[in-house]
Amino acid sequence: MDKTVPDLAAAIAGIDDGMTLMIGGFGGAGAPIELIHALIDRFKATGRPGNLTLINNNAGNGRIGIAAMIDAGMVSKMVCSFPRSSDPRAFTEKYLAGEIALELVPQGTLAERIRAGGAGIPAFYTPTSFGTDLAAGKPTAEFEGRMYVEERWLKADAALLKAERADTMGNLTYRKAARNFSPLMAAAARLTIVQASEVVAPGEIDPEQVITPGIFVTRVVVVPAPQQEEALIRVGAAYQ
Amino acid sequence: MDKTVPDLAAAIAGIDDGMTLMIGGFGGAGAPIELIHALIDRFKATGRPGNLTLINNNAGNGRIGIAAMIDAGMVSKMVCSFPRSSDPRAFTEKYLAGEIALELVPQGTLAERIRAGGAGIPAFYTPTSFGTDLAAGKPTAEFEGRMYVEERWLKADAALLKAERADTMGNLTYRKAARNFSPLMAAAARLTIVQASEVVAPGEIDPEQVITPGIFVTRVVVVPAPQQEEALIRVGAAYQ
Amino acid sequence: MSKLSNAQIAWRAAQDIEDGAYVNLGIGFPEMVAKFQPPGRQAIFHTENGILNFGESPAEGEEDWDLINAGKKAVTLRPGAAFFHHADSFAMVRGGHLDVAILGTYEVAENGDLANWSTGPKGVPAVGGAMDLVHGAKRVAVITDHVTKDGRPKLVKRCSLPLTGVGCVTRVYSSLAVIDIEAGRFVLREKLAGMSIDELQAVTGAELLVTANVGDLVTPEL
Amino acid sequence: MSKLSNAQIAWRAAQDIEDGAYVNLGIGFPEMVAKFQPPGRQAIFHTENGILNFGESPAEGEEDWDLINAGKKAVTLRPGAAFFHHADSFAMVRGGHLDVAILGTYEVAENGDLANWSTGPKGVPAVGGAMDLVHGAKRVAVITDHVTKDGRPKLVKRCSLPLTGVGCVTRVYSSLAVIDIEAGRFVLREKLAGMSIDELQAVTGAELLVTANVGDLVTPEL
Repeated sequence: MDKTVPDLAAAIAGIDDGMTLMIGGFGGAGAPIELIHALIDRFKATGRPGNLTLINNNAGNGRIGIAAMIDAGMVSKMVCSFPRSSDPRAFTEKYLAGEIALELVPQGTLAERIRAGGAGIPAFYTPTSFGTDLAAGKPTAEFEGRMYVEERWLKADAALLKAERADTMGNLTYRKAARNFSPLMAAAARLTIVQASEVVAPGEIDPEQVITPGIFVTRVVVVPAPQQEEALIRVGAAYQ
Repeated sequence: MDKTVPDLAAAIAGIDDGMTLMIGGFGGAGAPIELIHALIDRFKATGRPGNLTLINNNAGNGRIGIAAMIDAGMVSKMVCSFPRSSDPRAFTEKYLAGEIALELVPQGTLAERIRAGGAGIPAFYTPTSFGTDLAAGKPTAEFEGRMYVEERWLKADAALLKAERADTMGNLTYRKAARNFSPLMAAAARLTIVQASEVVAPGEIDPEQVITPGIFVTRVVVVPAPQQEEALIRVGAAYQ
Repeated sequence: MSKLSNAQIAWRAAQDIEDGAYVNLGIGFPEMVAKFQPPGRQAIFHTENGILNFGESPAEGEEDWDLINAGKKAVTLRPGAAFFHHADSFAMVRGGHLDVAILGTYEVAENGDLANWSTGPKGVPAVGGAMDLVHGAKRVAVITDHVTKDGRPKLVKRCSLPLTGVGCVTRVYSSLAVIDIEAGRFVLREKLAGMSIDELQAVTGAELLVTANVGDLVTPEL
Repeated sequence: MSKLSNAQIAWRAAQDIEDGAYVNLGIGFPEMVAKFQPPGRQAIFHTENGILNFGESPAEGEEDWDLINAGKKAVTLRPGAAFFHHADSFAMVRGGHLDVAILGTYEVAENGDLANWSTGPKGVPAVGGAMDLVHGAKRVAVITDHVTKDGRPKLVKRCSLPLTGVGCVTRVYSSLAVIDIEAGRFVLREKLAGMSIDELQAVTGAELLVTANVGDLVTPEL
């Protein structure tokens, strides 16, 4: 079994119009910049994939990564908790012009809905958002004297993730707080695509230190010195 | 901050009659034998704690650990998925005599209910057990054309757990498959009591390799060469 | 009437497991399937208590009792193994991440219902991970003798014993035949060459749908 | 009218954080609370994006952008830190494992309702972890100016802005007073010494319950 693919283009094969994509990362930590930019390259060359729904904590920053996807016109909807950043103009402009939809989800509910998608839990109850506008229209129920909101699982056609180390069977580790949503998204997507800084042989990651077991991973591509979104934004980078 | 306590008696302080206890381990892997036996010692000396509800995957094996608690008459109810073992007589005799109650829970539902207890999720839906006797009386609901059973969280007054390594702030690692239910139980109990083979200073466990963060742990006691339940059973050990 | 040995049933089931498949084998008889992986294929075995990619039992005396499978047998690790906690383990099961689960059974019905955890109200009930495993795996297969020890059909119209799961089984590997469950019917795929369809039907508790493509169920001597 | 500076409000809030408490500080102004831990006490700080026990910001140029807090600021680790994924992080929040959450606010009502995420339908809405943080922490406190920039009360009878959470706040540290929320009432605990209760009531949007034990709100110059 070898889940590695030779290049970024092979990694993103099969991502097509109208799909829902989960994209790892919280701010710049864990953002799979190279995978995202490969998808933009394909869109610019072929006009696909467009009309995408993206699931991420944020809605892009500056003119790279998710923001560059939005600028390119690939994204029709964002599902996120915080569509703001130091430079949110890509999303903000399209949102205020009515050209992109937004499903705003509290951050913990977003994480739990993704976790539920991967774990085969179609719905769960959370105290979060009870009595607020974000619970409007959702079923509620009382348990042990307290009110809760019913939330549904989130799944995706594909997930784009950034890992630190992968083995060829898809077992993953992450770097520091770049972990964030990625282990959850790996389980919640039909096609889980990972860029890793290093790919090693099976057995070279201690089985007790695997964060994402390979069962959740479809493809691995090595990107030896990945770009860091926050560092790119601080130098004013744009991907066009 | 130092969560270590000097000895087993101090570790189990506050566990009292009628409490619900989660006990880590799957079979012998992860069973906190020394903590359990300290509790039996206290019961024999003082008559407390009795009338306990225990949550564990199994219901004791041989004449040590949970089986010895049952033999001693400390346990009024077991919540478990598989009350059988190579030598299940402690539970079997009391159960068939009507002296101990049983709540039988499918193993994955047991794990998820404990996880929900720690995560503040009062209820969730699972396909497991739908249409079976174990779903009798439980609410059901349809999501996306499939039927699911509503299950409630499980919480406990205390958890008794076995870790491999702890730091004084309560960050934990486990040994191999001795991990099983313990990270879930650590979060679902009000009082989380851990025996660890080794206790180290904060910083000596790599932050990326912590399995149970210290926020979930109340007390740590070092038990340098812990007994392994399965090994004890194979030599016919009894704790009386 | 000749029939397959347990090892031959396990062998036949093993032939359908693809290279690289993630597989959970139930406790007991189903564990035998692991021995018969075809050359050049390697499945990755999952056990409920938190291991992916475990291997064979260690030699006696070499056991590490913190390294066990769901049946509490000592196992070993293969390169590329991973440990995880019980909630993550059953996320793999319930979340549809396993390719195949192979279980034993008391009864299996033509509507896919499975009864394999309880023989009734006597004694101490125990379910373990069976009710979870029947949900989520892309293929849920059972391996079983075609009939009980006293000759009654185990493949039935409706289960009489307490259910493990509703409409969950997709394929049955029995001592006499390979049968798919499709649209609430037993569809015969393979049968022992020495047995007529009428003979097979006579020991089966529900009607067999026979298509043009019934193959011979052939296994090595084991 | 004299009032506390933001640093003084943060200082006052910090005095109530016990040694060893697990604490989440909201993005922005609440982050300042960390600077004022009393000598001999050390709280453990949680950030939504998956770190326990992070420390101060690194020197400029020393940032590691994979080591950030929920506000996307670079942080450092203290000994005994741990990383975890987002679902585990919010299990800590929602599951009641944090001792204290300290948040900023637009409005806080006498019934404990909090409004701190949206000033209305204009612009791009963003909620982040605020709605989760108000549930679960054993104490949910807000730090805030007592009135808005144009002098209207921020402590009100009922919130007029979209709610973050219902009945969730237990204590308010304002620029003028420390006020508990108990049984749907603002209970005055401390006020600036130079201010009368009538003066304080005049800038508060709901009735203050005054018990015998109102203390002086005293802070160092900061």
